[in-house]
Amino acid sequence: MKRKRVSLYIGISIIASLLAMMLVSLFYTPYPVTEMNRNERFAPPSAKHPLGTDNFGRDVLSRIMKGSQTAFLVGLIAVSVGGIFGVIIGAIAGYFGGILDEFIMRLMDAMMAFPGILFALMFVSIFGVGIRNTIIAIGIMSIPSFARITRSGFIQHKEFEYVKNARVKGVSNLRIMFSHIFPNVLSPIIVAASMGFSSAVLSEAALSYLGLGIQPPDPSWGRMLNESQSFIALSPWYTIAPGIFITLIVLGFNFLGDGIADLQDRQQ
Amino acid sequence: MYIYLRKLFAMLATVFLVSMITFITFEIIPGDPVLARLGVDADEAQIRALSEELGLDEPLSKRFFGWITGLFTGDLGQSIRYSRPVSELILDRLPVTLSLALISMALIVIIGVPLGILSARYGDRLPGISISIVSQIGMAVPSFWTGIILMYIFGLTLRWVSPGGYTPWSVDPVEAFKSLLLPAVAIALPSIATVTRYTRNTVMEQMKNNYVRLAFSKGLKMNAVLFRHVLKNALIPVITVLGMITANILGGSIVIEQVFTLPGVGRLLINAISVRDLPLVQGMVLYISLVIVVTNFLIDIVYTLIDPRIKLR
Amino acid sequence: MRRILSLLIIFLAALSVFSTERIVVAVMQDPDFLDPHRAAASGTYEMMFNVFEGLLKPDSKGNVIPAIAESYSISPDGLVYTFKLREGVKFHNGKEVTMNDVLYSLNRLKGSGEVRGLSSDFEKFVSKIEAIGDRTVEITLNTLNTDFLDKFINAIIPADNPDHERNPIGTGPFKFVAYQPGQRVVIAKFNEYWNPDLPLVDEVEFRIIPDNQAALMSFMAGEVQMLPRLDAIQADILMGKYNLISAEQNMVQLMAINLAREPFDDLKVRKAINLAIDKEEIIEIVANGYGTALGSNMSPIMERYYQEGLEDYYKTDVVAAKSLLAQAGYPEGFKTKITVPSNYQFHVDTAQVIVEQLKKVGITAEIELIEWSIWLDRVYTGRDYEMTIVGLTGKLSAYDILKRYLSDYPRNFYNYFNPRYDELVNSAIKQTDIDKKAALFKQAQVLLTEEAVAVYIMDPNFIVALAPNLFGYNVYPLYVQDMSTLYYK
Amino acid sequence: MERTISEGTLLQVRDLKISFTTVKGDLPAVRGISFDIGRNSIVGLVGESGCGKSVTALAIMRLLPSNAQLSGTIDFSGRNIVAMHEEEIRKLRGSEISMIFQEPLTSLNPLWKVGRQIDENLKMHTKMSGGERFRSVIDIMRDVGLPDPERLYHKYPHELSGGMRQRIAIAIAIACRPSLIIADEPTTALDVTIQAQILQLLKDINREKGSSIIFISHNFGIIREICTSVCVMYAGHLVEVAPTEKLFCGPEHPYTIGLMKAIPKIDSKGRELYDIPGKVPSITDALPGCPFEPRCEYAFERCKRELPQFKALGDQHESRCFLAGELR
Repeated sequence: MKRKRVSLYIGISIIASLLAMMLVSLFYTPYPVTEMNRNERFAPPSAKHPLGTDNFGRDVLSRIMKGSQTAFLVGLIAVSVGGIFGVIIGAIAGYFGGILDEFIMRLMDAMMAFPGILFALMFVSIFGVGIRNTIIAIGIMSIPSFARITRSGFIQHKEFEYVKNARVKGVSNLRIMFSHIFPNVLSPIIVAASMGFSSAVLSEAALSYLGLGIQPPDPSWGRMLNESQSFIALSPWYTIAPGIFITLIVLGFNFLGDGIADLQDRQQ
Repeated sequence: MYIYLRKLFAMLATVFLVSMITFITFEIIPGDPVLARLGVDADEAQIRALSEELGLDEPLSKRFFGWITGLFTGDLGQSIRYSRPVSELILDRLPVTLSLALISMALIVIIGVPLGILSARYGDRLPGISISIVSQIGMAVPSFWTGIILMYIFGLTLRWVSPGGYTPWSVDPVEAFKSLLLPAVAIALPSIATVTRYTRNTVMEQMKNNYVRLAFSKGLKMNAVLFRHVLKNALIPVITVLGMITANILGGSIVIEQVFTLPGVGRLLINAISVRDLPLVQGMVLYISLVIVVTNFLIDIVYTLIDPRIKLR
Repeated sequence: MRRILSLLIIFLAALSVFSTERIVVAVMQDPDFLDPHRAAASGTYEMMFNVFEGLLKPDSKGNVIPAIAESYSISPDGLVYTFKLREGVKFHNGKEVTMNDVLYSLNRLKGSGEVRGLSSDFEKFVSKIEAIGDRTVEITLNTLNTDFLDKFINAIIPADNPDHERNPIGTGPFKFVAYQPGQRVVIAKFNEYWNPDLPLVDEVEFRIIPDNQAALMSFMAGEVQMLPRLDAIQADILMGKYNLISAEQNMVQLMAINLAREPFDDLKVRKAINLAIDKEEIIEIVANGYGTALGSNMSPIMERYYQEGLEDYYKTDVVAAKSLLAQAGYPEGFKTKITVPSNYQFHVDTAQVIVEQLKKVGITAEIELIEWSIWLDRVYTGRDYEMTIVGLTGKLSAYDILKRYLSDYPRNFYNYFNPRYDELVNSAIKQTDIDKKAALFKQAQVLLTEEAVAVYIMDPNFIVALAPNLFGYNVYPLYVQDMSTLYYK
Repeated sequence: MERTISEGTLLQVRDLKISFTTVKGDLPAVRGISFDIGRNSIVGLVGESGCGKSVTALAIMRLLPSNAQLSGTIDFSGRNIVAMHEEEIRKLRGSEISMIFQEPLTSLNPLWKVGRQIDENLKMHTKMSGGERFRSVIDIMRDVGLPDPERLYHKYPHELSGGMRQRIAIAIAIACRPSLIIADEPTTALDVTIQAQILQLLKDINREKGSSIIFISHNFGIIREICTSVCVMYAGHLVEVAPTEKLFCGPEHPYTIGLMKAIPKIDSKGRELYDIPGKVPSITDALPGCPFEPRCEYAFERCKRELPQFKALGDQHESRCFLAGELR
């Protein structure tokens, strides 16, 4: 029993601290995020610069703080877009089955097969460049994974007694799907959500390579990780910092998700 | 038998759908393949010669159906960027991506599932907690970061594997496996963690069922109950995740091929997109959609094999 | 008996592996064409320079020296070029180079009948190509073009080769062995090369590694023995342990300003921008000091045609810049956008430094990253941009470098139309006297600087890292890796 | 009250206490019960749900969850099950003692053929070869009244009716000829006609195979139908033990009397149904005296303070009440 709450507490503490850092960064960062300093390039972590400086002499800590805004933005919006549509589509496919399920699943296969980068390029060329559209594109790209997981959960659960009883009592399909089956399928969806979160943050990095993500000099953890790669031998801390924070935020949401799922299981 | 026919038709429909979307996308996104190939220093005469040769000014529908008809004869057309048959380019690099995908999938199943069962069995005790924490971290670490670190440790410092060197299977299988192992681990790590968590959740759920108590009442040991009875029941949701993970592996290999300079399809795809090489992208999207559609089809089959209650619809 | 024989073969093969001296070179991109007349990308010439030769070929000083041709002469009026073919020059397929091959190659460039040529310069300037006997060829131009001599480095290829793309044959020190797209181009020693004492190694593999971090790791692990175009920051890592050679690479990195767009049509605004930008800071931060500041669209490595002193024409001066902006009607500065191709991190970093520098004079510049193909489409062809950063690779002929600003040049994406400039450059190309020609090109450069057509930033130095036991590397003033003089010691 | 072990007794439970340690403290599910199971007898364990009858059954099989605490002795042909190592009791499960559960649908593994689930028992505890086991499974299936066993062997649980599934469960239980079968409400989930067939089947098994059966139920009608003697449980205590007919004709403990009155009779049409006042105490209530005291008509001062001991009323009829034998 104790362990279940532990992962919840770890999750909450990590996310809370990162959220606090992000909120602080909205109006204060130790140094201006884009301020360069010629003679302090690649400075190792020190009291002045707790996480050292990058190849422009910019303070890495300030950029990490500012970057957390993008991480939360990209992660949460992408996962909610992908999650909401994915779960609805998956639920419909799994619950009703038949031709509808077949059609939806084929559509999902097509979306999965279509290279994400190509989709993002197309989406952005139609709806205009900008971080907002890129995030929505990333969200849409994660719909198939949510849909597939929800569908498999619904297929399994719709055979159970409690669903048959609800049907016999004349409960509407919608209520059965979302107030009866959905809570039971929540824990795999939460796992998918935390997986979706981490791939969203990383796709922003890949897309920023194509000029679609956050535009420099504004920082994003994905882009910092990308750019710091070539300085790994010279200033390893510049690579480690974004890597750790990406891991932390995903870890935080994983534990949070795990905790919620277990809490939810225990109530049954 | 009718079911299989319908499934086959559905699969072809998906592949057709994806190919059409790809064609339309290339109409929408700006960028001219001729200039993309020749670059800023191109001489006007050379640009003209290449444009005429490629015949890019034909209408979209004509080119699309030309491509489809070519499909039936196995001719995927000529790559704009490399002036070579697309099929030759893909087949040349398929072994890398396929073996990478297979090795990482094997790692995921061989390590992920048992770990999941163990962490379900020792749920609240130390081994259970430590496995789930490690799997959490595994899932969170960005795969290309693990790639770089693995490359750094095993490539440069320990010299077990030569970074950037890839020997094809035909030349030296052992060497080929060695050069594919590290990237496969980098791709597999996050998915191992996912499978571990999934297996743990579903196994714990299944343990609550009455047939488990019946199994114990027959005098079976814990392991026998776990592996002979519970595992099979817990596999269904896990297999769904494996289906999804195939897509991640294909996606993941794009990044990892870059970090480990492996001549796989992933890197070729990124390159082809940036130089607007439609025939090559088309060929690769075809290959990727076939892999995904076939994997999902296999998963549906495996569902019916495992659970007699589920009929192939 | 058969078993012993096969063992013997394996043994011999193994032995040869030890004795063959191989060099693996890391390159960034695939060649665009192996067919020399169709290849345009500088990355291709860098490799295939070792496989093909023209009547002439460039030397490491930037001059052109006889190759397939033994000697050449230019008529007093500069219109007729006469070449005398060298005896016993062989193609890689063992056949001797004949007059028929020379004519085939030159006509392929000029175009004959309704088949268009593959070189617009040959099409535009060459009126007649005539063989005199089987050892001399005469090429007549229709108008005077004193830089045309450099055009004769174009490859001479066998007339009877059915597929120049899949099976390229030339006369260079190395012969083509294999090309695996996205992986490697392999060339091997050509034993019957007309210059017997070259090349010095048996085989060269150009391995395609786009990711510079992965390339560095392969180099440090000994997988790769030569790393051209090293990233300036990575140079520090290798310093001391490997021998590094750096030099100007005749590339002009510039920030183009769209002269057809408000407010950049106003000279004062362009001058203010030039005054705001501190090139030394960019060189130090972005190129880690490996860069030479420029004043105009010419790199100092082109000694004869380079106009000195222009790099200090706009000494960084924030106060002067602000007053100029005020005079131009922008006392508070203005907002603008710098469009940069996303796959050139070097230019992206430069843009980030420039954004900070422009802030000091009140200009808030926003960076807009776009994908390379979109950049080529929208900026380079469509000229839909405000400011953009790009690097133009160097050419042997000054005319080829400066012709980009001519009013009638199809890709003049600066939108710079100045009859005075056209007159200077077009008359220079007609000038047979080298000194006069140089003077005219120099005046053209001064004009570009005075009119602040763009911000000419630097010639980012070319750095090559060589394995400790690899020697004999020559730096060329253009995008070329001459592998024939390299040897292990 | 000490009981000597006569050779006729298969299982002797002495002062069995079961409690569960939870976050909210220790919950006493069974508060010290003692009873005997005679060889090839069918003993009923009856009481309202929550009285601890199923927990007792699981205790005998040592299948309680890890947070359960056991004390007292369960003597099974000379060996104390409570003190046995896991390995020891595991060998007994399925061979000497087996169990039938209530839910036929979910108690069989949905992904295994029913035949193979019976076969697993034989595989575990016998040295039979594959062929022998197959023939033996077919025989057992025929013994439990399943039609066309050869075909049925390869069917999956969801392809069988409730009744047939319970017959499979019974086949599994009797596969190794156990000396004791614990049936935890085996017929509750079945309709009446099938219920009668299953009860008849269990009686035949008891008679022909000689296995004793502990039959757990809350339905007195079934208990009367099948059991040779009955133990009535209330709130973790045993309150009355008696041969079946004696219990139904002359119940001695107030709780049993109340239960008997509550059973609707055919001729009681129109009359209001009797219901025992109050409600079953929760597992966390401390019960110093007689657990039934709060709901007992005859309760008096002493009942509150002191837990009455069993009083023998002759012919193996005992009741745990101060007024035992004087009530009617």
